[in-house]
Amino acid sequence: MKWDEFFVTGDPLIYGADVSILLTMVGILFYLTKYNKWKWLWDEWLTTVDHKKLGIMYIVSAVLMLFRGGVDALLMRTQLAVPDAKFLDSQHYNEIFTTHGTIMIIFMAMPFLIGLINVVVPLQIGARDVAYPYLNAVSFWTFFIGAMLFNISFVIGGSPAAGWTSYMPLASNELSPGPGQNYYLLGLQIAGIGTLLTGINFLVTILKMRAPGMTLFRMPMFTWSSLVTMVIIIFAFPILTVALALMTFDRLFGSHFFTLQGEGMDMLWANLFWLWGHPEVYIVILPAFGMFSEIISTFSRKTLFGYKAMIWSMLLIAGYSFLVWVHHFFTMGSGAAVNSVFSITTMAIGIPTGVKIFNWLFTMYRGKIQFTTPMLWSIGFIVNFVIGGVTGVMLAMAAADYQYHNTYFLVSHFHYVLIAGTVFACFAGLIYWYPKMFGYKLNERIGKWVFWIFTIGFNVCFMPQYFLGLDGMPRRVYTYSEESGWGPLNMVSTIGGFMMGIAFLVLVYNMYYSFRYAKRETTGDAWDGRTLEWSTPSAMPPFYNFAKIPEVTGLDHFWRQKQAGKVEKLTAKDIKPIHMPSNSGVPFIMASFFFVAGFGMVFDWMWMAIIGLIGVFGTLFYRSFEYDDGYYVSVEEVIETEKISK
Amino acid sequence: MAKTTAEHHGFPWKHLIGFVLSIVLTLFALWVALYTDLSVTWILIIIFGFAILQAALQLLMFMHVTENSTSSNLTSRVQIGNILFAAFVAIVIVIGSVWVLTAGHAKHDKHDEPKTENHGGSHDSEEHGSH
Amino acid sequence: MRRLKPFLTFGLLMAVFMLSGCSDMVILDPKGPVGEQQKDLIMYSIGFMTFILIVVYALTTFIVYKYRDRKNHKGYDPDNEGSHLLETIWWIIPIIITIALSVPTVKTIYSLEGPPEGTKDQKPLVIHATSVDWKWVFTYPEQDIETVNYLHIPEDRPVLFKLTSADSMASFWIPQLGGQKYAMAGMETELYLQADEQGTYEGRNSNFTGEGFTDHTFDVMAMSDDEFEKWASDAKADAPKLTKEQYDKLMLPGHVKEMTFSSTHMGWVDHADEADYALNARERLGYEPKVPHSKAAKEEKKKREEEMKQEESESHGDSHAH
Amino acid sequence: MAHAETHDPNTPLEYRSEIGRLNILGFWIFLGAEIALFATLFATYMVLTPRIADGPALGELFEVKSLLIQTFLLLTSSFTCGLAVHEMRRHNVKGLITWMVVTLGLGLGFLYFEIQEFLHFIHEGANIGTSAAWSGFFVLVGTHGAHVTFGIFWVTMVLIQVAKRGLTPATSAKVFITSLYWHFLDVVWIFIFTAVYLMGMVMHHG
Ligand code: HEA
Ligand code: HEA
Ligand code: CUA
Ligand SMILES: [Cu+2]
Repeated sequence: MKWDEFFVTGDPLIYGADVSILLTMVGILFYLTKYNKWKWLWDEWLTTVDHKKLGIMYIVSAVLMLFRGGVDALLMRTQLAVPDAKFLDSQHYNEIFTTHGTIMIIFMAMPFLIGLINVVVPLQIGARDVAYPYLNAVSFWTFFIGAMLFNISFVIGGSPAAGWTSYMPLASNELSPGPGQNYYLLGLQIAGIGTLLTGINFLVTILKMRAPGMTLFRMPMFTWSSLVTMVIIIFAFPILTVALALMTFDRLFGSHFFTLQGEGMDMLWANLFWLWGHPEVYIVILPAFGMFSEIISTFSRKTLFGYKAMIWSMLLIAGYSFLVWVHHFFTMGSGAAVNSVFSITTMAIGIPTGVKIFNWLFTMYRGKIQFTTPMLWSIGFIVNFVIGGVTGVMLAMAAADYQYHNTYFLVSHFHYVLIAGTVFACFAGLIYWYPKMFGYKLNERIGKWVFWIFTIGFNVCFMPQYFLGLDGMPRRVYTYSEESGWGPLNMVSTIGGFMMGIAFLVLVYNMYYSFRYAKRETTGDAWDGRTLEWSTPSAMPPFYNFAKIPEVTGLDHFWRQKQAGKVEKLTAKDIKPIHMPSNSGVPFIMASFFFVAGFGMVFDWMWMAIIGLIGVFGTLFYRSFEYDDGYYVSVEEVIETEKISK
Repeated sequence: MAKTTAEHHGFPWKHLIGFVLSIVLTLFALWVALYTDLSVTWILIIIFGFAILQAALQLLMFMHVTENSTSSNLTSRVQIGNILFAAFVAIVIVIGSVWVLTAGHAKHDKHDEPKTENHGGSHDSEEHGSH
Repeated sequence: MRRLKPFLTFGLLMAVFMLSGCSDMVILDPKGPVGEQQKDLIMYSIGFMTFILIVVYALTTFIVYKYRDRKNHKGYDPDNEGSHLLETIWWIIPIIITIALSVPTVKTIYSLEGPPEGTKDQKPLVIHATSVDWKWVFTYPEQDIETVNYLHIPEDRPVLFKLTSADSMASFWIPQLGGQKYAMAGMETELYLQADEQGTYEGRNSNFTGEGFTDHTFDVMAMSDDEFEKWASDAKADAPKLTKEQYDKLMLPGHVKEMTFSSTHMGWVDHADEADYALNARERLGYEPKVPHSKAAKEEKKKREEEMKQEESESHGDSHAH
Repeated sequence: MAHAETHDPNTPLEYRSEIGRLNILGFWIFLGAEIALFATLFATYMVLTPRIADGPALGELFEVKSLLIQTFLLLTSSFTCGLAVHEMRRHNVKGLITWMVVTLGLGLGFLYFEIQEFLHFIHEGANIGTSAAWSGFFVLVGTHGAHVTFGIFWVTMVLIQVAKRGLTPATSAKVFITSLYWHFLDVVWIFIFTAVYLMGMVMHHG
């Protein structure tokens, strides 16, 4: 390994990144030291097992990743704005769309949703924490370390450049030499472990930790959607784990799963990738559906329409999600029978999705609709997502897909579903539950500006791409000629992209503005909500969530109690000592060893990989011998926290 | 249904029966596979049938898949549902992959055609007729 | 409803685009029966999708407008939990639409597996198309000629492409003639296309293959049968023979100009049989893949660009006339 | 977190604590994920079997004797592991530890023969890099072997804890979970036995 292969050199953008990373790090270290925050950081954050704090850390990381992925996007859009642009060269462009796609889906959308699930679901089901709080910390830290490992590829060793789909044999040693592709493999692998653990953790949490009286069919829709998502995660992520491992073997240990030599089969990678990849896109849309259900019901001041149908349609989507993966490679020549079957199964997903759309609309019907920002995002979702959805159905028609495949028509489809679905939901959910996390609302007026700028920018950016696709513009080209005639629409698209960037900046400003000026909430019920998370007396629930575990008598229990004027007041005699899990530094340390192992593998330094793995197993065994039964919060402390007068 | 400790005070009949059955099934499968003249299709059907039987045996006799805590019967439904869904996914993955990666390619995948002069492969076409 | 105006505007905009811009967009302007079938299917589906969008937008507009929170709010019914009738409707109608979309889809899928209906009695012209990073090698086995980066085909006659690749997975696509199919090393896929009009069409690899992917393109010239025969026999007579050395050089990643040969590479390799031929050829030629961003890679890139320039200046007055 | 303890004397120890119950359920779900993981490896193997390049065919090298030894060792270990849990439910720590040690011994025996077999294959010119088919074989069977290896370490550690702390709701839940893991590896082996070895031999000879 030569130094010029270790540090990425020769590009002002990268030097800029080097410098800014260095400055940020120095800045953070300086701040922590100067204000004596090291202990605070360790005690309050690095070792926490509190689902709310882990959730917030997930969300903060996700917003950072949205920024990173967004900068990538804007760089791409800049390059594509005019024909024959020289802003980025081919290799650079390839790296950027690869990291853009990977980061947005794996390190932005998933953690954003998982973060919100972390914060909200235990509260919604009236639990004090998740089933395995320690494991939850392991999940977060492995995700975080995976993301960091992936991100340093930008300055050390070079980024992957084979697309987020990393098709073989392009991604093999012979055609993509160097550490770039290894970063992809190891970063995703490590983060994937965390995701799988999250899946198990929350499935058990939702099944077993519900407050008394909350039967399955009394669970809030966001909790339901999380449950279904977790099932998909549990069965889809192992497929990714294997696929990544096999490619890692091909690259590092000379096996021939997908290679050109040894009769490896490139199609097998595509097959395995999409066996995971398609369920993955439903993993990032179902929690979004759940959030919209909550928000639309809350701000229509009305029960969700067709509660049971909402659940069954979701279960159907989850089942179907494992039966459609081939629609990503209709053009591979598997024959008419295969393509017909998968065309039909794919189109069939439109049916339960449509049911959901109409149920949302009829939740608003005969309601009393309040146009808060979360509600605006939700209505915006319905209007824009259907465009992505119906074009998805167009793609599902295999014979027509031969023409759409690999074009901007497809690019536009998935941005319409991913942004108008997932990203809108992340924004809506963030704003909706912001007071739960931080004790004050984001400013509504600025928030509406963000909504309008973003939504208009979004359409300006991606609507033209449908037409570019129909005009034959392929995806993943770094430039195009003047004669192609694609220039004007691309320019429009770029303008839209920058509008989204501006909206993002305004959102960040809103966070700052509201932090400074927003009125602090005095109750736990900022929006006149319906579900248990709003029933805590303080705006931000204490670390044990509920001084007394609520008893649930029906759907929208809290709302009905409020309607009946029967909200129980907590009294001192209700309070018993509360058992809570202890903090632990082991997850963080274990994840750090994962980093060492991953970094070693990326550069094929096996000694380092082995040290890292020994560390990982060491922490695992250490934990096995640790019998930590947590601790009890005394009645006095609870009374004090809850400010109950005796 | 919850298993109770009471049932466990006696001789472990269930385990023994499970063990003997698994040995018998294993040997029988081996015999069918290697020492009978059945067609390949039948052999495959029989040995996979046995494998599934044996897996079920392990799950029921040794792993107590239907067992749970006394407090809720949701748990055993979840355990069984989980295994059944896993089986569904497993079947989709295995059969789906094989189907998708061999169907349609039959007419053009060179791995199936008789050897040509310059073809490096050394296998003959009978070996993977399903391809 | 003021708040929804932008959305409606976009819907309208889209409709206008659809109606006016259609004929300009290559996929909706096919020049052969395959693309024609696909265009028909696309237009058919757009009809349904437009209907769905109209229904959803109309409902949204109506509901959001009517039930917005305001003074003298009427019709508020907070406990309305659902309606069997309505829910049945929106299970059934999408099912019907899905069936209506499935039938022609399956028909077209099956029909595209063979030669076009109108010309299926004709013997198709067979062309082997081999993708190599980042060029296309076309072999005409009957004519015993080979071209690089351009195609000549007769009009009104089905062409059966046998696709394969020497290295990365590529996708063979001539948008105006019809949809694409993957070309993969170690196997062969088949694609029928046909041109009904003379002219030059753009073809390309549309599946990402790394650094040179953007320029992985070729031109297709559809001509009359006679012209085609003449071109083929001229090529056979005048063009140089393809040597193994020359072919191996083609296996190196990079771009080359258009070329014509009076013999084919089929004699010594079929990439559908030998997936690692190109890798071995690269090894024989001492080529080593370079880590991107490394000094070596940058030097190689510079060298390649210079070679390209040189070749371009040499290639004026190229062997084949368009 | 609620810590409802169940004190019904008929409830097995491992189900008496909330944590025990949660962990057992969680582990079952984890096994669901493991099924998907192995299914992916099986799919890979099945698709790649004809692709032997210049190497030997799969069935060509398989040997009935070695296969039977491995299979019986593992089947028996699954049985003894079941006996260990049976003893645990009779609160017989010694019986539990004895049978678990036997299980570990059988597991080690299995590994020994598996490694011997791998070495034999490598000697015959079939390793992970020989062909796609052999890559599929080594990674599928090797992943199972790695699971067994991990299982041996894990069971050992849990036994140490039982020896130190006796049978408590916490330790017995751990024993029970490791036993599930061990039985599960047996289930996977049954499919390896069938889909890899028997099928390989049938296809090669039949
Ligand atoms: C959040 C993510 C998300 C979601 C929800 C979806 C949803 C859908 N997707 Fe999409 N898709 C992606 C993310 C997503 N997709 C990504 C990332 C890719 C590309 C990856 C890559 O290659 O890089 C992709 C690619 C992709 C392809 C591959 C195309 C190709 O490569 O050539 C196809 C093909 O069938 C497809 C189809 C669909 C369908 C049918 C749905 C359906 O679920 C949509 C259902 C919704 C509706 C239909 C609208 C509402 C319904 C009604 C109003 C009822 C009436 C409607 C009917 C009866 C039709 N998608
Ligand atoms: C959740 C997923 C997600 C999200 C949110 C996005 C968001 C965006 N995407 Fe992305 N995209 C993908 C998932 C996603 N994308 C995937 C999976 C691919 C396929 C990759 C592949 O082919 O492998 C893809 C590919 C892709 C392409 C195709 C590239 C190609 O094929 O050549 C394009 C092109 O326009 C694009 C554009 C955008 C834009 C403009 C946004 C905007 O929404 C972004 C908005 C911007 C911000 C929110 C950040 C704001 C930043 C600033 C304010 C800082 C300003 C700084 C500077 C100006 C330097 N994306
Ligand atoms: Cu593709 Cu065989
Ligand atoms: Cu999909």
